[in-house]
Amino acid sequence: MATMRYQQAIRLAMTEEMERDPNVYILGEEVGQYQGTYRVTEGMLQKFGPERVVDTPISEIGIAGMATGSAMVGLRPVAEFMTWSFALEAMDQLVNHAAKITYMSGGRIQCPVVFRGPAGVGTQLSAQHSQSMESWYAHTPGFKVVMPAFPDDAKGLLKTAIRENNPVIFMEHAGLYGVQGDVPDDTEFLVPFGQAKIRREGTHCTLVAYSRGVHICLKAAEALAKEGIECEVVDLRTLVPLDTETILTSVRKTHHAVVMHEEWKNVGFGAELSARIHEGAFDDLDAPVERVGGADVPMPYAKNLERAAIPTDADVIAAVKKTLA
Amino acid sequence: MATMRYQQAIRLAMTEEMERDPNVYILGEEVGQYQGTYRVTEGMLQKFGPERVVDTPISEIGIAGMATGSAMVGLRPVAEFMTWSFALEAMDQLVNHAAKITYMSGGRIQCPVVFRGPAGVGTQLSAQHSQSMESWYAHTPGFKVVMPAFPDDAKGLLKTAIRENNPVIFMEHAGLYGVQGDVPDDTEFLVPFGQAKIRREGTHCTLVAYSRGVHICLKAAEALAKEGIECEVVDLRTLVPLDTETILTSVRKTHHAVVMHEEWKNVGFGAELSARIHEGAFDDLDAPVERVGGADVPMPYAKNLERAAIPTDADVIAAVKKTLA
Amino acid sequence: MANTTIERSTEGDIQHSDLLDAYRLMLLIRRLEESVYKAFHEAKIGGYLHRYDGMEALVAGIIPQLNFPGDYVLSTYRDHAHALAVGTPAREIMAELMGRATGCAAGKGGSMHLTDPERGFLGGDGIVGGPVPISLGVGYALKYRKQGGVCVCYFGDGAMNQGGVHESLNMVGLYKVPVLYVLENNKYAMGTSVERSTSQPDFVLKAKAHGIDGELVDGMDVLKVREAASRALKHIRETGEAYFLEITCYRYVGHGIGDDNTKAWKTYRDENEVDEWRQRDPIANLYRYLEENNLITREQSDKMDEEIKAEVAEAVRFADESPEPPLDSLYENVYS
Amino acid sequence: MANTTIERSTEGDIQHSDLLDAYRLMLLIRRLEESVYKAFHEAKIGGYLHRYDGMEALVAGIIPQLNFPGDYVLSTYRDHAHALAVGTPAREIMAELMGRATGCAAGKGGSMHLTDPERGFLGGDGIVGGPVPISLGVGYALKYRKQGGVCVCYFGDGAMNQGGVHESLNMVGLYKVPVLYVLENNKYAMGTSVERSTSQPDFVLKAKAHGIDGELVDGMDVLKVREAASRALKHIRETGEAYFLEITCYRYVGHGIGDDNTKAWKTYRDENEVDEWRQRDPIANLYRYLEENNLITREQSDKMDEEIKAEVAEAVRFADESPEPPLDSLYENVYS
Ligand SMILES: Cc1ncc(C[n+]2csc(CCOP(=O)(O)OP(=O)(O)O)c2C)c(N)n1
Ligand SMILES: Cc1ncc(C[n+]2csc(CCOP(=O)(O)OP(=O)(O)O)c2C)c(N)n1
Ligand SMILES: [Mg+2]
Ligand SMILES: [Mg+2]
Repeated sequence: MATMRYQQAIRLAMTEEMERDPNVYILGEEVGQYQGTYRVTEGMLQKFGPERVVDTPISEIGIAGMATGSAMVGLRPVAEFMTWSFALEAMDQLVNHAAKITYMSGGRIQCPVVFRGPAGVGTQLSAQHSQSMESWYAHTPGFKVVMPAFPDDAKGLLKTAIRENNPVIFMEHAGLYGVQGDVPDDTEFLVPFGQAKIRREGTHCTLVAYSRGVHICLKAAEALAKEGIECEVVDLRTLVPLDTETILTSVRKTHHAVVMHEEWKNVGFGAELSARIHEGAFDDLDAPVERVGGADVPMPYAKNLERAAIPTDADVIAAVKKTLA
Repeated sequence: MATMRYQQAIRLAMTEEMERDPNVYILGEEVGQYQGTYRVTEGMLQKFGPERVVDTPISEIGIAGMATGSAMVGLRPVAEFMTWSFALEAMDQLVNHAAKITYMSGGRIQCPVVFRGPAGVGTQLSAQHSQSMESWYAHTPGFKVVMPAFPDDAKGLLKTAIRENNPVIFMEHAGLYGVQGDVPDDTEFLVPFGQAKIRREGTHCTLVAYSRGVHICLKAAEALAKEGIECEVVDLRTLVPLDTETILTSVRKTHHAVVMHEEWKNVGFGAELSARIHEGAFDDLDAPVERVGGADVPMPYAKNLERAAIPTDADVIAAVKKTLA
Repeated sequence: MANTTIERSTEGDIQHSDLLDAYRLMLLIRRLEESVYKAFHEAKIGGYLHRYDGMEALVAGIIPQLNFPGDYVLSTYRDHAHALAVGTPAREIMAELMGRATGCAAGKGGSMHLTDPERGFLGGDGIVGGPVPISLGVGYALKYRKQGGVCVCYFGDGAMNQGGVHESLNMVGLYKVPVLYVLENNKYAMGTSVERSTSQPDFVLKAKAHGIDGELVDGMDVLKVREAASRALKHIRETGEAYFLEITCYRYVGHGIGDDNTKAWKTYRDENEVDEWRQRDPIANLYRYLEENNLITREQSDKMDEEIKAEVAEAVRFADESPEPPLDSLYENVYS
Repeated sequence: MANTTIERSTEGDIQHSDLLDAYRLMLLIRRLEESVYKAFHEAKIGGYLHRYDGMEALVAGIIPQLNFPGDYVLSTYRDHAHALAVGTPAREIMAELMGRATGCAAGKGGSMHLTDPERGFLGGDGIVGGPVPISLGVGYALKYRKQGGVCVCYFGDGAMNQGGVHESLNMVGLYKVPVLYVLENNKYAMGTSVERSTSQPDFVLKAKAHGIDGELVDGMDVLKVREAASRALKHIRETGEAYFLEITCYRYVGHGIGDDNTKAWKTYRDENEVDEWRQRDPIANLYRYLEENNLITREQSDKMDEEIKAEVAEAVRFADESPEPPLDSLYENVYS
């Protein structure tokens, strides 16, 4: 066990997997010589050389195609998008190629590729750089979608992702890169997909979140606990596959639920969570599921507006109180 | 009033608006000389000439950028995607440019552009050509999203779209192009956005749908009526803005709801509908909202598999019976 | 167009048997497409369908020179010929087109997604330009593995206007990966002629702008294609660097089954144009050459044709008798 | 690079006042960027921030030749200079950078999205390559309206590897629309040199492959830029056809505020390289020329500099004192 940052845990996962399996390589803009835009890949070019740590031009379609094509013939690429906003350029290669090739080939071609990089909001990057769109990827059959909240999960889930024989959307949060945590040294430490984790037990209300949302919910839960309201915080870890059972089990206990994320609220992943909870625990619910999400606006630049657009612990607290009222 | 096909109604809307406003022009692959892949633009090149009916190369980014850029300086382009699947190529221009320019400029630049074309499933076009992704667009603030089910709406909504000062995602259904209906001749016939239409009244269950889903729900409703189950069918017409009030009013009457669409069920638009109905009419519901959607798989080619992947009236009937049980 | 076509060489290293094989393959492609057309109109096949009639030399002059396993082929939705050329049995192709469990993609892919990875065929692709970014990855893997091998990537003249193609060509040039590009310049993308879709129609220059060398080849003459490809492949295998062949050809039929009649044609081409190109038919061309060189007689050719027709008929029978995919396979293969 | 730079002409139609204006504009750009840097480190500005230091001639040699209203400018996220050049007051720029209601985008855009449509500036763009597809549309609108006008579209060397740029250049060539492309070749895209990002570094050839003529220009000399742009604009206005200027220059500072220190630089460039380019500073260059020709004295220049510094200081004060956008504006402007 070692204490390290979320960002270092990601690097460690890639490093261990590259040492284990010569088919694993990484590619992306500024991942090599520049040492990574967010320093996630720092030192890796020096360690593994330019064939396994490939600096690319600013060509997201090329990056996605290179990763997908090399995965189709047996390599295990880990492609970094400098931020997930730029993956919009590559949507055809991602959705119409990577996600579908296995199905279209009747199962004859595998596509073991990981697309990773930072997403998220919160540092005045304004509209074109502040968004995550996990709901888009979760909507698309063929992808597995992973969004870790803590360093240990970042490591264990990324290692699982790299060993997966399917395309994985691995969304990090730039705002979590500095978060510290204990991370197992074990090179076989793998966190399975499809298993949510209860981050805090509680009896009054279930909070469902992922990525930075988990931290926001934990903060809200602590504040609420001071008022005697005990929230159970479910960290999904993977959106696809989704651990509906853990969510429903919790809701059947608490009879109330708030689902929360930073992406736009309208038609966001929270809608799916809300629908599933109602479908699976309707009779157990004392009130409708509350959704907390980002304001449905392109992200504004001004600090005060940005702050108002991003959901906070205060929003979660208000939602909990509303559902318990 | 004239009887015409959905596809002709779309052509009529464009023709009338081009006659009315010299700033309106159309562009896209094969819209001119070839007379339109689905013949939607037949005869328009001959009528309006090559500056207003622009054949483009197979360059979706270029098409989206051309439309967006010309709209930013006052033209009113109607850009056709040969099918919405190919819009995946242009996602950056659509989402990070067209949808956001007004906000990013603090309201100083308008972007009156319509993106239209066929979407939908059902004729063995297999995985890369059978999808619609309306939930992606509805998730993205800045877009209005329109999906007509009948010829009169196709005309009236498209005319409204062309006069809109915002980017409009106008999704047609290739499977509806041949549907006949009465269409007002009036060149000022405009169908407003954000007003759902009750296509059939009923008291036992509310069916919420759009595009071809409305036809499927009407068929299901007729079959159910024979068993004494009266369904109210709500045709949303526009997904953004969404007429939540009409849906909730109906559900408060029927106490049951089934939401239905052809796109993938997981994290689809039905999740948003389900969430909203539960949020707004929880105490009025006798059972959780049922969702009917496409199978969460890339569309298979084989006829029997494709049939199994697409929701039918039988699926709607089963969902209604389940919610009423 | 600035580039000149290569001259037909005096035999060189092409074996007579290679020529007969190429003849047989081109005939097989033609007959399969004809029978596919028939099957479509008997409602045995659905969806989109794109035939290769007139373009056979682009496949027959190149793919037989590859080594499987080791080399790879990527193509577009117009992919029946490529599958036949790598050795996918006609019956597995026909079964796929008819959506049967015995199809080469288990009935899930259909015409645009024929696949035979064991034979080196990584599939057709329904997205214009789509195979080119993939070819960059396949080429990169070949380079990474250092075990030799070339990826041959086919795409159309219309695809050259896709941004992803340019991104990928630049990267292919940058990383120096072993890909042979075959631009199937059949003059049209659906109803749009090359002149109406590109401002500068010398495609080889476009490749050169991305640091990839190339040349223009006459695709109505399989010997010329074969020779250019042979040199290109040798170059790629020796240097590890990509090469670009713009091969002119012509599609006799409509773009797809949807415009496969002269009424639709008339919006964008003259029937005379089709006839003129048919005069230069690559199969007839090769037949004449073989006959002149006493490598084939009319009887032998007819006999070969009969065999091929029987093979294709048997493929149709096989497909007809094959079962549809089991319904519970709907949810299989979404994930590996 | 195959192209030769143009020779400095003996004055021609450039007025002395134009040169003094260009000098003033370049100085204003430099001073604004310096003060922006300071304000960032005082935490008055957030987000990303990209400075134009060293590249001033690309703006000062071109934009003053445009006519507003009528012409348009599009640029990248490195857009402060472009806004200044069209005439956006420094205070509206500074207020935007500080996220104030008085900013030229009402505080919603920030550094990467300065906008001033009334003055012809259609905005910066945070997406690499993003302005180029937009320029096709703006150019098309100008052609459509038949009222003259040119769109000048700036983009970076790294952007040339974006597919959308190639799609758009081809269409610009095809439709013949009046756009002047200015490729700001400052040698790097973040930490990636041109040599490491493109397999064939003659960008003019890439434009020519899409049927757009162009030339290479030395961007450290505003007179050369001005002259090349003048000819190019004349050509575009006369023929309606696009033109492409690859202008070499150098960014003295880091890519953005994030790597604005020598530690990050060291991963991709040598400090000597920066110093060498600084020797060719476009502002100092022009000063020398003006002095040699008795058009300016040191005192006049110093006085001008003082005025500019005062203007910039006043811009900071204005921004500082301006209110934040009202909270209820959050939901405004999502739709018009
Ligand atoms: C990205 C994308 N846009 C549009 C289409 C529709 N489409 C299919 S084939 C085709 C024409 C392609 O022409 P070309 O590349 O010349 O190949 P050919 O059909 O002539 O073999 C078009 C426009 C598509 N499949 N993908
Ligand atoms: C599509 C896209 N990919 C990546 C980025 C991140 N990014 C911002 S600027 C930049 C470098 C661009 O270099 P260049 O085009 O040469 O312009 P310069 O910064 O040198 O002016 C990168 C990679 C982006 N903004 N958009
Ligand atoms: Mg073609
Ligand atoms: Mg640069």
